[in-house]
Amino acid sequence: MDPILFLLFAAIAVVCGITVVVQTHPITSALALIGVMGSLAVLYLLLGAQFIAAAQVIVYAGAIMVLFIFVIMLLNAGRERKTRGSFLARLIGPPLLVLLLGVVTFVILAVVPRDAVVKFGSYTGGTVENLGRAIFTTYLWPFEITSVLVLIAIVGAVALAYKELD
Amino acid sequence: MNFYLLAVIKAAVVVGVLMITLLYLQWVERKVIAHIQVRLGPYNVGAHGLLQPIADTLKLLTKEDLLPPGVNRFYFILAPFLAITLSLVSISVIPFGPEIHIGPVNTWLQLTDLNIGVIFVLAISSLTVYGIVLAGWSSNSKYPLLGALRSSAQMISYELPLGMAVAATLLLSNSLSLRKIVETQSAWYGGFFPAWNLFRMPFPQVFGFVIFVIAVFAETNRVPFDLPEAESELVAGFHTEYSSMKFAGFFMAEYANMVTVTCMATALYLGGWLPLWPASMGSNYAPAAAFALAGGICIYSGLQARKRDRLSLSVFGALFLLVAALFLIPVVQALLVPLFWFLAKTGLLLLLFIWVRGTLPRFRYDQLMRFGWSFMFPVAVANLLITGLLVALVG
Amino acid sequence: MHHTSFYVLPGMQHLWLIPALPLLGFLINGLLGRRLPKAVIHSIAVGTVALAFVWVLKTVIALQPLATPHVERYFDWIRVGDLRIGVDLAADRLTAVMLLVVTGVGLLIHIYSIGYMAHEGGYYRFFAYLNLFMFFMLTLVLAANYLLMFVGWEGVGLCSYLLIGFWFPKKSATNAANKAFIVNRIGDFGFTLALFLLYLNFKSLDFGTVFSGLAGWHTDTGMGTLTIIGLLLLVGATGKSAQLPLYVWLPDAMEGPTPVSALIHAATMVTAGVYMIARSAPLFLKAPIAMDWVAGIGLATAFFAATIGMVQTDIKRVFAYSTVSQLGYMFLGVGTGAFGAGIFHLVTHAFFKALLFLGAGSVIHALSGEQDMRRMGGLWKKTPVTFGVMLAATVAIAGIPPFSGFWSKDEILVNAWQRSPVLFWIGVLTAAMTSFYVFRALFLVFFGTYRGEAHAHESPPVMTVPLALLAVLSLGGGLFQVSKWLAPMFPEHAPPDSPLLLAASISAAFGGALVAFALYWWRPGLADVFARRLKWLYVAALNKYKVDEIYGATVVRPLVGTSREVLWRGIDVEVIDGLVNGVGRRAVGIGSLLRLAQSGYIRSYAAWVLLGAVSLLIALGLLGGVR
Amino acid sequence: MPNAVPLSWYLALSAVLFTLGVAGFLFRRNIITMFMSIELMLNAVNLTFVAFSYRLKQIDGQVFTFFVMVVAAAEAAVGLAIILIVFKNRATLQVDDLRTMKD
Repeated sequence: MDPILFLLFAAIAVVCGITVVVQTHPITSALALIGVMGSLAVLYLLLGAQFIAAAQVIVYAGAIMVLFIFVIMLLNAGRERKTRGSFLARLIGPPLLVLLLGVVTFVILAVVPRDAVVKFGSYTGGTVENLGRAIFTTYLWPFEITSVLVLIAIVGAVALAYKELD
Repeated sequence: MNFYLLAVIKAAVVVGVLMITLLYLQWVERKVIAHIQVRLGPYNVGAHGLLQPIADTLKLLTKEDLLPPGVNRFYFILAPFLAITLSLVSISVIPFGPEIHIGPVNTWLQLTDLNIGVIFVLAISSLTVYGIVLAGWSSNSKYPLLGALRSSAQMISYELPLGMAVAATLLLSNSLSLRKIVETQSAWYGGFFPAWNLFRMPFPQVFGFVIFVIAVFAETNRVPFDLPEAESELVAGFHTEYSSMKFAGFFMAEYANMVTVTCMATALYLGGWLPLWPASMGSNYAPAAAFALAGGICIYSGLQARKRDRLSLSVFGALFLLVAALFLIPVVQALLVPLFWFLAKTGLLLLLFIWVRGTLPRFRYDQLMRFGWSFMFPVAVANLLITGLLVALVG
Repeated sequence: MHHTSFYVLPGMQHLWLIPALPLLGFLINGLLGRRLPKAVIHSIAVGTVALAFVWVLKTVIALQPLATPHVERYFDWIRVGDLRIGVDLAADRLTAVMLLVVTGVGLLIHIYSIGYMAHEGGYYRFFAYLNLFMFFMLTLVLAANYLLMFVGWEGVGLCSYLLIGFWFPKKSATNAANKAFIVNRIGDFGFTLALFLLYLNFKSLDFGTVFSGLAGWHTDTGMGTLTIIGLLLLVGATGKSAQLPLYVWLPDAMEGPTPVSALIHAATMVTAGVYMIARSAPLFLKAPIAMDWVAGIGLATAFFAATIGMVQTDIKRVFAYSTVSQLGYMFLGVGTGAFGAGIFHLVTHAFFKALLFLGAGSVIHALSGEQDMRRMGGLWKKTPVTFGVMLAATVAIAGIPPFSGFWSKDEILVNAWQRSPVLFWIGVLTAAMTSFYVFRALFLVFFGTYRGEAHAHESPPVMTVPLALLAVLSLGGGLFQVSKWLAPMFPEHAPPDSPLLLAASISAAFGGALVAFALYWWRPGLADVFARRLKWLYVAALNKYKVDEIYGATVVRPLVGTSREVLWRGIDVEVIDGLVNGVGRRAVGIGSLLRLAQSGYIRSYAAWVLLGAVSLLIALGLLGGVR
Repeated sequence: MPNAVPLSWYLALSAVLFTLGVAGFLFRRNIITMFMSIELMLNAVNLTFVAFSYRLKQIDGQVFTFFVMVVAAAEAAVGLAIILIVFKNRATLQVDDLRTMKD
């Protein structure tokens, strides 16, 4: 059962990911990205991270991507023009990407032990209780500081938006 | 009995019931509003227009499914499906009743119980905005676009107070699984008063409940928050360009959302399937009594109704009495009483929705936003803080 | 590492509070003072010092009899290799004496300043500096190792600089401040070298460790090393305590407000050198040559400064040279192994010299800024209280029995006699001169006819009350048996006080007083006669033997010259600027090349980043960690 | 078919997604799409975090994912606001048009 689920959603994720990259229309990319996020959420469930899965949907799909779509709709962003800038990116981009993927895969294969397998349900530590405990004890300071960061982001966004308005 | 088979059966039952409910919810709404406005409402298609919904459905099915020029075909078609799917998904974690035993089978009256059920529902409801946004955007027409922007803004704004209110109940019930949340409300104060989260010590969630209800009114784009489809200014909002079955899709989605949120409210605040007073005080006979009463009323009003209604009303009366009798059978009682309570509570909430629609005028958009941000949100936060404080101190 | 954490000894006394309190005052006044009303400012400043004083009393009482040092380790300050410098405070009998003097006299002077500075600008600045000084001085005294002591040492130097230049609009004030600072730096250089040597030889700077380590030092080489260390410490001490040849900054330091002169340049800071030598007594006892140098320099300074003091006309300068001379006395004491006596004299001197300065301040205040004694006179009617306290201070410093100065000075002299009669007789002569110039000042200021025109008036009680208290201390200070109390710490060879010596010192005191009486009261004309007869000597002394000019010619000008010609014109302009400009030019050249890479396309930059990331990955993944 | 998935598959998946994200950033010309590519990379990294948290049976990885989400949210808010302004001033979303620093 596990491999089927994994392969299914991994396939969805990869296909959507490719769509994000190849599609020239922002909306399509955005929706494809939502697809990636959704399938990742399922994978998180398989990895026993229920809360993160839910948070993935709420935060990424429910909030961040909504923002993106808002902006796309607001600016009515159409298909992108074919501009011929950045010769360099097109020159060294592809080989580098291949190299990147190759190296990382190699490292993964080299480092991760063969016997390391993921079995659905064999680890269910990702409960809200555990996560909450970790966040409010071990990671209390980072958490608080993050709240400050978010506040700053809010203020910054509002300030910029005001300027955008008038 | 096979797990999958059981699951399939349960799913089939739930979806079937839900679909019928959706159909007849519209009928009920039309009737109730009609009577609020001193009209008869649907009357001619079947007795008291009971077949009206089916007629409507057939009409929508047979209408031409036209695709306006210049729309973004893919998303235009995707949108309604997205909407209805998302609105149906979250019903799967709603607990309709306790564990029941039919012969060898022991099962819960619930499709599945996630230990993050509440968050799951919130997550899904945070996605419902996409259906609307896509519909509005892909229609490539200004009213839908405005309607979509409005409704999504509105949904996002009201999701915060919603989440806050829900969080407060979680503090009381100390779990995210809807089933457990209901079970934690099963106590009785003084042996007779229900310990639902609505009345739960140390801090009864009265405010939370009110906030929740108002917020879901906005979430479901219902009156008085139905600006997205404010016909006076936006024609029909995001689904202006839609027709036939796709339009029906949005329609169903809206009602499905209503059902879902009322079920949520029931489970979170009104003790789900738990009775209003303990079984020791004969709450098991409440359904029988209720149906008997309804049957009595029907027959009585049938007796001095006009000729045409005389028959139908008394037939209904008879049916109700039959159901009442059914509820007196111990086995059936054991199975259906919790279900009765759940549906009764949900039904009352749905009636509230309809009643409000028949009563209140529509907000202006800025009023809506100001209300959401500068009243609902602070109150919800305060409610959450007080609850947390009291739970920490007392609990 | 028990002492890495703030751990509590049995009977923790929280010594850290003592310096911490004035620091608090400094922070409050320094940060907020500009906005605070004067009342708040001085109540904070005085309050913190008063609390510190109370805490000192409590601690000293609690630690009775304080036979062994009470050390409190708070946390590690420096920890490099085997070098460990902790922020450790220690209290023993010597510290207790110093603490009482510093906080006690400091408190009185703080109170006095309220009146004295009432009409000055920068009120909060003044009190902030004073508090800061108290903090550093107490750190210096309480430190349990040489480096922490050095911190206080430098800190008080800084505060002295700030306060001398308190009226910075006056050029002379800033010059004096710079002079004090620079001269002190020379001394500190010696101190620093001493610290290095100490660490090299003892692998630690803790007093305890160093002194216990001394036990193993008998060999001549060891003696040599110790002598060098002692001499270097002495250099530091001469700087801080204004001894020959580095005394020149102290007279100029009188540019600062009078309370500063009293607190820093009479009672406390300048005695730091004496304290430091007494603190290092075990080391000096093993380095007799260094001891002799201490005694010699002390005596020379005492005599030399006294001669200058006899002819000065600026009242504050008189007392400044008197301070130098008295400090010389203390050096003589500690140099002759009479550490107890030296500290004893330090204490009494703190009393009467602070009193002298404050009294002088009161006079100056009364005459609204007049400092020249030739333009004073007959003030005893106008300012009776001031006159009374000045009289008390005078008899105390002049060594008239039974007042405080007599006892401490007598002890030092007796010990000097032990070492050699020569020291003794010079000391007696100095004592006579001391008595002479203080009485001269007294007569010039308070008797005869008033020669100025400013309208004199008595100072407010906020100034006179501290004066009165100090007067009591100056008169009765001899009752404190300081040297007896310190006896357990130092191998005190309490010598028999022979009547001859007693008579000598007493007669010296009265002799000086009589001469002054004769020259400035009985026959005022005589002074000028003497001055004309011994013109060369008089002029030389009046011009302070032109020491400043000599230093200027021999040290300062060459230094400035070389700096300007070689360092500035040569190295700075040619080499450094050349280098900098060269680098700049190169940068421009390289930049013009790099500019080609700046296409302005974000995605190109991203590509570069990717290139870097991938190469890094390859480096890490293939060459590095994996397998 | 074994009823378990090698951990390396998850990591490989995240590697693929990450590479896709980089590719998107390199080859797309629309600021918003590039921004979304960044989000894609973040998600890929999150996957590795969660996978390792599974492997080590420790919650910390998920905590990091949580933080990454928060930061991503903040970043999206500000970034999109900036994009709005850029569009307001330049009336374009094409990155290649935005090179005033160069000329």
